[in-house]
Amino acid sequence: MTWRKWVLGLVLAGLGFLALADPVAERALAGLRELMNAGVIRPGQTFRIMIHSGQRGQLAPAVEELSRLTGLKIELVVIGYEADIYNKAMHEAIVRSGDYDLFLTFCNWIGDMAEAGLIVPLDSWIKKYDPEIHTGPNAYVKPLDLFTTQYGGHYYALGMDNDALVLFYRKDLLEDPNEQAVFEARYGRPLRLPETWEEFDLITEFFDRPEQGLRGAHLYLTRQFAYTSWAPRFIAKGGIYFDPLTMDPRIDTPEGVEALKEVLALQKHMFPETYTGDWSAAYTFFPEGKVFWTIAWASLGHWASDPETSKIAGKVGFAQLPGEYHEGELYRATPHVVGWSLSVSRYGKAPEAAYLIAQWLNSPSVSAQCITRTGTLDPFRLNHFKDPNLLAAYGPALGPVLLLNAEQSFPDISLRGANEYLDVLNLNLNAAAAGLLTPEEALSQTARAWQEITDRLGRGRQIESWQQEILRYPRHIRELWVKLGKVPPELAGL
Amino acid sequence: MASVEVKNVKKTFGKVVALNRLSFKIEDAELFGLLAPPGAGKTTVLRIIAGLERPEEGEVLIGGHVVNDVPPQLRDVAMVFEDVALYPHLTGFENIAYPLRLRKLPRSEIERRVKETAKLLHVEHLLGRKPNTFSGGERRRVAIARALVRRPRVLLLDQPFTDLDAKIRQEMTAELKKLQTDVKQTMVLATHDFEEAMIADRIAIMHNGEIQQIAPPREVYDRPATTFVAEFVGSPAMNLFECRVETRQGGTQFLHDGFTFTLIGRYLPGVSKVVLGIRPEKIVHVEGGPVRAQVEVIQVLGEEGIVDLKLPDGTRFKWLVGEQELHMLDRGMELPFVFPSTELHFYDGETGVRLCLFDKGNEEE
Amino acid sequence: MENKLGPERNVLLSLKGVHKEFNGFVAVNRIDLDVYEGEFLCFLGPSGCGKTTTLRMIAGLETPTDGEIYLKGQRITHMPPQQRNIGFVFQNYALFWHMTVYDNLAFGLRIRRLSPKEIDRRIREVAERFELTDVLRKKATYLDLSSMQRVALARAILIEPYLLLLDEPLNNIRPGLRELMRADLKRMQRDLGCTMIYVTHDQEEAMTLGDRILVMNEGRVEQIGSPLEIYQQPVNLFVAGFIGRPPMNLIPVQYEVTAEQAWVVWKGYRWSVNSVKEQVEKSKPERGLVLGIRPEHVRLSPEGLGIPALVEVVQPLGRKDILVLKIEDTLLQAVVYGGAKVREGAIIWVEVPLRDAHLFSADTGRAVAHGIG
Amino acid sequence: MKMLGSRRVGASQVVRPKSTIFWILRWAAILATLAFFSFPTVWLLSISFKPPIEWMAFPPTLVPRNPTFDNYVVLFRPELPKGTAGAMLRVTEPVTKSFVNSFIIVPVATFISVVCGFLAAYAVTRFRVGGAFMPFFVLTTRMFPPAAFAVPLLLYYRWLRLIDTPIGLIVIYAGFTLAFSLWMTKGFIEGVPRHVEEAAILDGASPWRVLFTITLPLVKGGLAATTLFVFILNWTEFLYALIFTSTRSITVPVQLSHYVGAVGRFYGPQAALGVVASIPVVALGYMIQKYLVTGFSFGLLKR
Amino acid sequence: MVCFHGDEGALMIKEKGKFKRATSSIGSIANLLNRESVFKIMLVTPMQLLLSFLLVPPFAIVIYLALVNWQPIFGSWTEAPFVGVSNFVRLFSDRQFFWALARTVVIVAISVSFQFILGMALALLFNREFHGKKVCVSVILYPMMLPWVVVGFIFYLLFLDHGPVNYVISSVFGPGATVSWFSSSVTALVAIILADIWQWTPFMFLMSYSALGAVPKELREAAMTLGANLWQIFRYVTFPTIKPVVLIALIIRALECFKIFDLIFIMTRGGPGVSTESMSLYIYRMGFRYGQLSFAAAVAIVVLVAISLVARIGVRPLLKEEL
Repeated sequence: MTWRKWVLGLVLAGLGFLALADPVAERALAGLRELMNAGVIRPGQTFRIMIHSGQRGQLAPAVEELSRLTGLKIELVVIGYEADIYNKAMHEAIVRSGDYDLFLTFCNWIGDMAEAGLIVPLDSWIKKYDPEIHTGPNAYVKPLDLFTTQYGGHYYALGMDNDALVLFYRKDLLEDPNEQAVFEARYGRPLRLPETWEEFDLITEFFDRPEQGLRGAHLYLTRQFAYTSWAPRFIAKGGIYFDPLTMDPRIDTPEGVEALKEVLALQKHMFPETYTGDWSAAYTFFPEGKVFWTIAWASLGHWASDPETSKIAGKVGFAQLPGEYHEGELYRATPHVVGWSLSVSRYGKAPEAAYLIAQWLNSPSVSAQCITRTGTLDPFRLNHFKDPNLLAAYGPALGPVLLLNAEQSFPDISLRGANEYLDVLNLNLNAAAAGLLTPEEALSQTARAWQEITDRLGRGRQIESWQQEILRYPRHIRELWVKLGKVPPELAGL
Repeated sequence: MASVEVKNVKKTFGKVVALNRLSFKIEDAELFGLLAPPGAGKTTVLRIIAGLERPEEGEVLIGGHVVNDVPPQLRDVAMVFEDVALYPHLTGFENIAYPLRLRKLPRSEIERRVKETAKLLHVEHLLGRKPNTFSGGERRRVAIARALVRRPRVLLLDQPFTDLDAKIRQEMTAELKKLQTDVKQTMVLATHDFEEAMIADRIAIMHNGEIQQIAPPREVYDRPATTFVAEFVGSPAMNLFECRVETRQGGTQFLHDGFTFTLIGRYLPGVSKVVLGIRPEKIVHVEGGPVRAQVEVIQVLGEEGIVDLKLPDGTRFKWLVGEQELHMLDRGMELPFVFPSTELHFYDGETGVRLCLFDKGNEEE
Repeated sequence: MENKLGPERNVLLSLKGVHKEFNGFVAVNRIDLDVYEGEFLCFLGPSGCGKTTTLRMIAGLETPTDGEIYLKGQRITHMPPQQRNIGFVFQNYALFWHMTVYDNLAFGLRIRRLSPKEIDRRIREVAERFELTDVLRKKATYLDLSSMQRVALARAILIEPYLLLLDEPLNNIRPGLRELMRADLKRMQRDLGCTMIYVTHDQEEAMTLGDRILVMNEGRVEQIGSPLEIYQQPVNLFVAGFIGRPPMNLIPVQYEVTAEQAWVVWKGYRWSVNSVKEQVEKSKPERGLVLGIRPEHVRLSPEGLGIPALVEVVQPLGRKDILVLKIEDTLLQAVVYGGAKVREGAIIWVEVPLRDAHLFSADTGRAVAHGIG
Repeated sequence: MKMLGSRRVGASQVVRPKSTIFWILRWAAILATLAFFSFPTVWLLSISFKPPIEWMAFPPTLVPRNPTFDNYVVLFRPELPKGTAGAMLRVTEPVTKSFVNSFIIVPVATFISVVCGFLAAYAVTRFRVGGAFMPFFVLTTRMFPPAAFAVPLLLYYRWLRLIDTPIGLIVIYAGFTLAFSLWMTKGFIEGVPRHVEEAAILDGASPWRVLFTITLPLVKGGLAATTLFVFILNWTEFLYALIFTSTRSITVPVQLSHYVGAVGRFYGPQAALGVVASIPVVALGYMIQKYLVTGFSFGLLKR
Repeated sequence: MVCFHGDEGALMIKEKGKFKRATSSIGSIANLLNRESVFKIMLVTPMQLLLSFLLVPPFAIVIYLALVNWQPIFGSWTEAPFVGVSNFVRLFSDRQFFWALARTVVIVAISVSFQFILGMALALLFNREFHGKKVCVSVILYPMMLPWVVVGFIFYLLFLDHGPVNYVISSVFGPGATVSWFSSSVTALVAIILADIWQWTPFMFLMSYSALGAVPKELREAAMTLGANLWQIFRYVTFPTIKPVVLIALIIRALECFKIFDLIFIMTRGGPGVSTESMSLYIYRMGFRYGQLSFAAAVAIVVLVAISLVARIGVRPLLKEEL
């Protein structure tokens, strides 16, 4: 009798400690226990989470811990190519095998997944278990909550990532007085962190020294992510993907073509892997010191700052992406690309339990632990930026930059059919990068394909969704659009 | 042992009539020869008796019972195929024992019978080996042993000695004859080599799916029933001449482009065209003979020789001569010959059927 | 074109000590041979005796390990077959089965770049002779064996070779037809007057076809001679046993000399060999002799005369019967003509006419004497 | 008689030295061939033994400077190696499961395919069942592009709840290799003399007995070749496996694609997995090499 | 003397007694299993079951799918709207489809003809005995047995910008001559085709080699004695003889190569752009990446019909001739 009390006491103390540390995780565990008591789930039951191979290292220990805590068997199912996750998830929509309980996917796919009936809205559960998700010191970094959790006015996912891109540069080179002097002599302006893309291009050119084994930049022009190099320039120039009223594509506009030409002009200062390889090429070249700067996800900072994986640890600088001046005002646009988020399968054994698992993983403390480990998930909650371990891993300088970037980040296309829209865009940009299409052709072909997709999916509904989506763009972008007459003020939500 | 009867059996392959209402009866314990050129349907007959083919019409009787609907497994007929068809993966012993094993005989019994049969066919030394190590003759023996070991009601031999070389063939044929006398087994021997068939008790000669003659071998040789048989049986083959016949006072005149002669006192009533046959060994070279021919080619066969002769009209025929005469011959010589009347064979010019000579012509009256 | 046998004729081909080994196995053992123009020479021997290898060396399809080959006095030992102009008819005819008969025939001529007109003329001419006119447009695959043989022959002849080599061309043909084709071949050779070397393992074929026969065994030449020579005076046991069907009966006998009389003794029977005593003595007869008697020479004799024998098998062949006789434990074959009325199981009496018998040394196998007494 | 070839006989003796040049050329060609066919795999092997620092080293070296077995170890124990490689490789998962799956799915599918194919080939060869149409039809199944056929199959399988089950893949594999099973065994069965079977029938054996005691032992070698060839086809199949598996029954090629597509450039472990995945099939391939010739000629060479 | 059940009754199934006992194992033949007609059917039944299980329902489904407009994001596929042939209309106005088709045909044409030439040349090279031939043949044959995915990966490694191929090029022609292989349609296709050639030349080699081995030596010798030189022998005798086998090999390779997926999937994923996308990848992208299963079904039907036609026109007469 007495030791039972002791054990109970210890458990309660442990839980109390957790509860103190993280009420979100505590509530998730309590919820799971309740469901178990209610017989909805039983100990030893298997829950499967579809993840990308890049996240296994981050999530595996957490999942093991949760299994230990709950007695459930939680498994990670690893998919090799990130694009395949969409296929696999959509298979599940068709197949309804019930094999998966949670999907960790690109946040812009939740629209498709929700429309396919694959995932369930989480509103009621969020209300029940995590009402203060968007408030308090542990809240999501704004405006990521909009990008990674919602579709059509409902919560469909819990964000697990912050994928606002960051400019990584070689601090040692940029701040080298010799270089600065030479630069100034050559271009008649100081060498500093660029404000505009024009400056960016000049510095790239300056530091491109193939004979020294150093290339100017590494910007993604790959089959999967080519748009990430084009979109920030396009948006910053005031471009908009679709006409808010007609849903006609607006990418083959002068802004779009100009943006693409700028990017393509940089190709001569980059390795061909920018468009022949995959996204991991940047994760290879930059830490090896082979490129001067690159624009990538925050996790690259993590890799590049880790002496174990990097030759340039300690020499990495972090910065905002450049922008464009409009009437004397600098407009920066940072793409938020990917943004892994957890959604709950409709066909799983116990969606509510699955939600709770997701909430536990997503909770401030657990997610901080996960992100501290090397992988592709990056800090997305405010508390992450105060977590000493995490900051140590990323280096103290990254945090503020990341927050800054996130603030002005804009989302990927997240409409119904987002995957197809983006893939078509990517493959045409990639083709343009390979010289197979001229910039004009690439964009106009994309535009044609987009029209066709829109028609197939139903123009009316798409217009409605797009108008919703416009509201997710950062305020200064919307202002720019209104200023340039791209969006009627009443639709800009200003 | 059993008798076999084939009644009105018809078989066609596509449009080709392989067997045209064939009938014959094989007596119990008889060695029956089925002689025909390749492709004449011998194998089909055997396969129909064995049950491997179904006749379209007609009946097959074994031991007096109609077996048309009895599957081959139940007919208890054994067959030695042209290509031997030993089971290549089994040893000599297992090959011979296979039919016995199927009948679930006791082990000791199987062993006894296999040994016994192997001894009979002189293949004891092959029992432990696989067929690919056997010589051609050995394969035949084992195949026959396998067929005999269960004492089938009928043993069918389909050209069992074809591809053996001449020496072994002759040996095996002689042995088969001896075996048959010893075991008194109903056997059907199909072959296209008349020398092989001659060991049979009776021979049936087939041509174009029909039977031309059924008779003991000597009779087949001495009195071939049709021109086909006449040409087919014997080596070198019988010489055949197409002649016009004119019945004359006191005899029959044979008119050939190359010769003309008259048989006195013998008549062939009712025909105007005959085929005259004479075996090469029966031709006699006599000064003043009515048939004159030129020596074309001389082929020496040791003790005797085959001489190709050419009649004035270009017709060629063969003459078999002994050693002595051979020496006197040379190419290009022209010699007179006589066809002895007792050795002549006559066939209807239209149908090829053997004709009888009469001592008295009908027209004489 | 009439050819006469005789040494006055020109030597067309000669082999000088030609030797061939395959990985240490001696296939052809130092053969010397002259082939005369217009001759029909048969290579006879059991399979594997080296006759085909010899033929292939003559054609240039194999290179001799040693020795030289001369064609028309020119050394051709290492000349490739393309340049020798020697025709070859293969055992399986080696027709180009994807071509028509016409194309088969034209092959060699087209290689020689003759004008199509000339090719056509020659083919028509040869086709006429070989009775192939009707099948010229047929694919070679669909021919019957006898036509195939004729095509193969015609194809070889069309290139007008110095020498025509034939490798068992009648092997696959059924007995009746074989005799016809044999005669055709012989006649044709006579008419064309071409020189032919013909390889066969069938002694009857060799006997009927060859002007001369070369008997080979285990890579060696056993005997060269005219068919009758080889039949009547075989030089050794091998040739004796190989020539003649059914084969010669070979009976081991003892040699005894009593009071100036020489005898061979077998199972209590004895035959005088006085007439050939000299030759016999030379062959060291104490090691034993072999008496050879051809079945066709074994005579039936009236009851009580000669040797009693049990008739084991009567194998009728039409005009003659082969008897398998058992004398004590020895089997003896005899050929009787004219349908003798002999029954199986009967006892008959036979005699062995020594005039036709042969004697061989049991030791060396060499012939000692042909015809005794 | 005019001799056409006389001008040729007059030609000079064959020049022997020519053959020496031929000899050298021939061996040069043979060596080049060997190099062409072996280099890519040698490179794979080389990478699989290189530590991470050498994977992308330029200029590349054929022989690893610091050979290591780590790449192989991590395939089965990803948590084991420490250091840089270890850190990068933590994101991979052990390949054991996929090997277990492949070793269940592939043999079973192969067995079913060969049994069905063999029986059908026997019927086709001996009884002309289905005439000329059936074997041809079966061959056309081999021509369906998997990507095209997977579309309806996915819905069908979903209805049958066969997706991501070993049985589902087994049926697909067995079905789509049937063509090879049928055609290859057909070639071998045609090589069995009909008379041998008929002899057994006359000896009193039932059809099944003939099939199992006579025909089967005779085509044993060919059947082994077919089995192993189908095994190779199934072992290497990728697209169906990619589409029809997700968690439980992924096969080796799919696992391989996960590695190839995984985060970072894990060339070492990827190469190691490539090597490991190839070993069973290449080993089996050598066992059947002598039968491959007859098997692939579909019996066409016997005429 | 050996003798059993040799009496007359042995033939009569209806008769009881001795016969039945003596052949008890055979007696059961009378029942269904061993009757020839039943036996025949039982032989093909497993295959028919398997194939009809696998093929029939999907064929029904694919036709249904092609006639409706359905994507997973539209909800249940059974309620999808019927659209008639509009999927086909869209297909025939889709340039990417035709490009993919043309590209695949080009890949097949180049790849297979190189395989044919190389395979034939190798077969001729190895068509005589020499020491170590067996080992050489083994080395040539093994690429055929590797998983496609592995082959794709190997060639991906070889053709990387910093891979051995570029290293060889740069050390021979200088650093400027290196090619970024996967950066353009043509060079990427070259790499893919090279991989395919590498993997499947052994197959052509195997077929040609075994066919050559089966050509009777006498045919070539006959041509020799007729005066033909080596080229003439090959051109007029050897090649026509092995043509049927080579044709079959070519057709098999062409049909298999038409399905090419794994190599491209691993090496380029169809990129850059869609410039290396084969038919299979196109279908995969449309059907599985974009979820346009209806459209993919229409493509599938067109491809299946086209291939069956090609097979019927190209393969069947050949097979028939050989059967």
